[in-house]
Amino acid sequence: MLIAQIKVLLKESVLDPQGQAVEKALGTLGYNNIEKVRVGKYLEIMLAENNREAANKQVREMCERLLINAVIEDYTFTLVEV
Amino acid sequence: MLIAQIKVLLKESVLDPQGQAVEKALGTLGYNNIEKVRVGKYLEIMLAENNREAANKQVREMCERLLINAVIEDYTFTLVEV
Amino acid sequence: MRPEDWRSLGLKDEEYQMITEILGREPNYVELSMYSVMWSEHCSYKNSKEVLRTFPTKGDRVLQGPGENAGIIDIGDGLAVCFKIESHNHPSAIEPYQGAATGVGGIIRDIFTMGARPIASLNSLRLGTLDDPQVRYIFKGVVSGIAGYGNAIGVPTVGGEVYFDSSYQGNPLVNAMCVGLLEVEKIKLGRATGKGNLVILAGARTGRDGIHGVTFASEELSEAAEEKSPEVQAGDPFTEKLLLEACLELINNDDIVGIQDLGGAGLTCATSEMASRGGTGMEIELDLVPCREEGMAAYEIMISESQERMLLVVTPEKEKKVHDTFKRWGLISTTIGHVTDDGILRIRQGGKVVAEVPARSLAEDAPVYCPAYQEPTYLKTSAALDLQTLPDVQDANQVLLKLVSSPNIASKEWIWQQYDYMARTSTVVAPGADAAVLRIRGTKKAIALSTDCNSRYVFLDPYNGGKIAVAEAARNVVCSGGETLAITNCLNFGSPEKPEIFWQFRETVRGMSEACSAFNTPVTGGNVSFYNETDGEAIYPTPVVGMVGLLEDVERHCTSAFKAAGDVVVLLGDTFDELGGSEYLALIHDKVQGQPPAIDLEKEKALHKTVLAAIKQGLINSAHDLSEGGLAVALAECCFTNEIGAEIFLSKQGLRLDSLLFGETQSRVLVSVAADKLNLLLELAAQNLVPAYEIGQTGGAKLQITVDGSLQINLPVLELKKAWREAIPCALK
Amino acid sequence: MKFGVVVFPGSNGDIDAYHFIKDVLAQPVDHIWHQEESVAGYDCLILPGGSSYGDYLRCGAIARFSPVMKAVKDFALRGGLVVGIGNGFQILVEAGLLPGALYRNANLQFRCRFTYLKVENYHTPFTVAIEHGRLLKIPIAHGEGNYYVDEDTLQRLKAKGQIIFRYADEQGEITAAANPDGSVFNIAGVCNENKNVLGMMPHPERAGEIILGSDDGKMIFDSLFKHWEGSRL
Ligand SMILES: Nc1ncnc2c1ncn2[C@@H]1O[C@H](COP(=O)(O)OP(=O)(O)O)[C@@H](O)[C@H]1O
Ligand SMILES: [Mg+2]
Repeated sequence: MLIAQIKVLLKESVLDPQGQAVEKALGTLGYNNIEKVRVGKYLEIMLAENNREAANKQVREMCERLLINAVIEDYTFTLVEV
Repeated sequence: MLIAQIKVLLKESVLDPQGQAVEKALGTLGYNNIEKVRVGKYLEIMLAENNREAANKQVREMCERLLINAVIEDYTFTLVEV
Repeated sequence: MRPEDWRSLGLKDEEYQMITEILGREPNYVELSMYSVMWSEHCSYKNSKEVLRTFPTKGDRVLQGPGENAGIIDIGDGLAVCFKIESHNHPSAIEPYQGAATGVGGIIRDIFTMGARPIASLNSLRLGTLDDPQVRYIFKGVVSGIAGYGNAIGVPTVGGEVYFDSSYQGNPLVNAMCVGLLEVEKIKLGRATGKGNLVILAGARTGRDGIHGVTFASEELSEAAEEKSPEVQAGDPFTEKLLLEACLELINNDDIVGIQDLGGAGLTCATSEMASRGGTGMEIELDLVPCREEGMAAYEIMISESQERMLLVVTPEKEKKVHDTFKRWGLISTTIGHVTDDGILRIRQGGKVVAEVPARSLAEDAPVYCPAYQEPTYLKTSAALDLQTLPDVQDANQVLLKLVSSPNIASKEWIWQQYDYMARTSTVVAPGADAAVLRIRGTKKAIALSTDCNSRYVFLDPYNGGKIAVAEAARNVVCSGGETLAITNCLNFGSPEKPEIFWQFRETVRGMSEACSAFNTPVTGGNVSFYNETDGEAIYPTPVVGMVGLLEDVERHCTSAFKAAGDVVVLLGDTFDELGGSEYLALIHDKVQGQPPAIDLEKEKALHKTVLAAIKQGLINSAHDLSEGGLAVALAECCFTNEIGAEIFLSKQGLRLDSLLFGETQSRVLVSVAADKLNLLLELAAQNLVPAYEIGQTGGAKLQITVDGSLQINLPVLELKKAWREAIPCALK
Repeated sequence: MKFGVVVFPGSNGDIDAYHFIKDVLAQPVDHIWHQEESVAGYDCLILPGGSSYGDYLRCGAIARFSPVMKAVKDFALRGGLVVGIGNGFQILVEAGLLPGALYRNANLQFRCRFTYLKVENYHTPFTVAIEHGRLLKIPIAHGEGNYYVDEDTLQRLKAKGQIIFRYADEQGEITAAANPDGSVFNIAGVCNENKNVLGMMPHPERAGEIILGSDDGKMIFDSLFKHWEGSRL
């Protein structure tokens, strides 16, 4: 069994209003060392699959077909054994 | 400079309708080895801070004060140097 | 069983005794859990039942009064309106978004359970003051939770109310109301009848939601419970939308015998209530219940409060069709048992009977208490307000600006612009008016909806405050052109075990009942929420009234906005020196004191009659009731929508200036009328013995109020409007 | 002109679109269940507003895999008229039938209110009957209507006349304050290069009767009728 941990963020070129809002809120709370905040999505997908290569390929495919929108989002993922 | 990469998921026992919907959708797309999908939030916070210990403490505090609601969410994070 | 076992489940020793008498033996843990949730105040109304019985509940139009999942009233044309309000206060305090969202989801289920299609939602909110970051967090979360659920499911949120007061600082109130429409013939009841009929559970899987809540902090369990922190219910509007469509389809096709949603006390409540109402019993097989987590214990499955589930009773012939329908809507449905004729609710798990109790004893036989009551001591001091010691207004402009920027009076647009109030394309009068108006497609009719309660009045005088809550809701409906039909209500109070609180409760209900009788608006249902306290300090008693009215002709609806320059402004109703409990007194003089304004129900009725007739006859161009902030604020509000000013001339006639401008005397409505119809209006008022005062004219870009020759208020409408519109968004920045 | 309103699980604007076409426009209309594999016999398809699949993951992301979407795609590629409203627009974008992406409103809140739309191109099946210079008063109701395209695509959309509606103020000025969701270039509606597929966040079916505040939404459909009559000559 493998878990794909997928991190999705808006592309750098796309305005991230949530990130900005959190950045501002943290500032208000007195944290003054915050350089930048980005807010995105995190998915964990548990796969009945032991072959890392196959899993790699499948996760990439699932991301591109459904999980992310390539017009605005970038993603990275890691596979963790369970 | 450190980047805190924060992964937030709903607690195991809290209903995750998004995760369920994605799980079902992946099934419909023909992926039949999907055991479970969970959908949460991902945040990247860039800190003007080099001391890992201080950063650790700060991130934990920010999570608990603002970023997550401990009643329904769990989080983990890692610090990455830039 | 040891005393700790039942006590930790919230059962009293005598209650445990009653259970052993009912069963003729000691209950096991599953049974004890079932009794504890069904006999909790929330499900059994054991403390409030006797008092609630005093509400008038009958009327020509009442098709379903209290006792079912929601009330139903006849609106003619073979159609009926189904409605109910419910609280979700404590969940919203812990997790504002999910708490409010599941509150909306729960009340929507109560409506479609009856066979009605939900057509509108309203919400009544009470929060602490906005200078507290925690309050801002709760406020934002609650509003987005209501929006998140209601918008996704496609039920427009068309109105509501919100007040900010420190009495709610630690204990916000979130009351959600839903209104549905149905054909009179299609009413469905939550009844399990017919031995051998099947019991089907449909919708979401059952999880551990809401189990380790307040009633379930048992001592032995607490170690385990700490590891599994208390479980919050999360809403899934998508599943609910599918469930709604599937259930309405089944009801429309007459495929089911009975149906009930699963809410508080989950499966225990739905099975025992349905069996009890049907005079039957049920056998349920827990191994068949689809669970979200593995290894759920019997008591957990029986009391789980997982959302988006329905229980149906169907004949064996229809079983397949029912399952097929759910499947087509992408939902799980499972036959989990059958109806019996022995009146026993029998629960099996793993081949063993794990609970076996009379269904009726759970649903109906909870003890009924008549808690002690005693007039609160605070009333002795709060009533004393010596107007002599209170300086009268110096700068009325400043006071008016301050009042319109008070979050209690300021525009609530920040809230309702987040709600999809236009879904279903029937919203004729949107939020921002006195009452929302929704047309009923296929007829000329419309319904008017309003929720109201000034809890400061109720605090200062529960009896009169209760009356005023009903009267104000009625007045709002009337100002929209609606004839008042019936109410639902949500009674939010502190602990009923405190005599002073219970006194508030009794007095409030007495006042409300009188008003309901006077207006012929029976109570068709509602909800009681006790124990709203923080650190032993109760909230203001808050009996929220949800009023439903009917317009025979949707074209004859009315709004509060001035429509044209040159209209005559007429004030209906007299004004007295009544500043007690007013927003003015609280905001400018920092006092919550005095007697709230008096209310004469006969005068109020005469006013309603006059305003309704004037709207129906097309005499008036606008109507707006006077509430918080009094005459000056009401005038300002009439100016805002179309940015039309007014020039007003008043005379003190022995009143204080602040009473005249900002006092909250009841039974007053401000109307605007074209000059050529003025006489007709005045005649109509005279016929009904309603005092009518011509006080000025609409027009210009300013609101000017001259009192006995001296210009007291002189402000550009735009300046006032800006202050009014920006107050809440600014407070949230 | 025969309309089909596609119903996805979770759709709720289907009821409003259906009512609008049937009762206000007095045209024949059917619901089309998301599992249908054919859309034969329809002259125009409406992808309605409102929360298909609960708007989970991304609005429109899951609905676009519904069986019916293959037929919708074929229909569109053959030049059939398709209008996506709100969630329908999101589905068309996710399905690649329209350029760009729609994401979270810049103000992070759901917005329900009337907007004023400036028509950018009168030479499309959706706008031919609209009086030049006329602003359309049509409401929005969305939380994820923030339209995004990169700079190159924006230039291409402009050059090809694919931008159909832009948010303006009541006077017709394109201002930041009139932009309810942060959309690039105040874009409220776009069409494909071929001009037979329109996606718009505002809801014309909610602006069909004066009693609801506006009947400007009819103008888009009047255009469709005019275009359709013309194309049949
Ligand atoms: N929580 C809310 N949800 C929806 N609409 C609200 C809410 N609070 C206030 N409103 C709307 O704002 C308007 C003004 O509310 P309020 O000041 O309470 O009116 P009134 O004094 O006439 O009862 C009403 O139309 C009401 O429906
Ligand atoms: Mg009012």
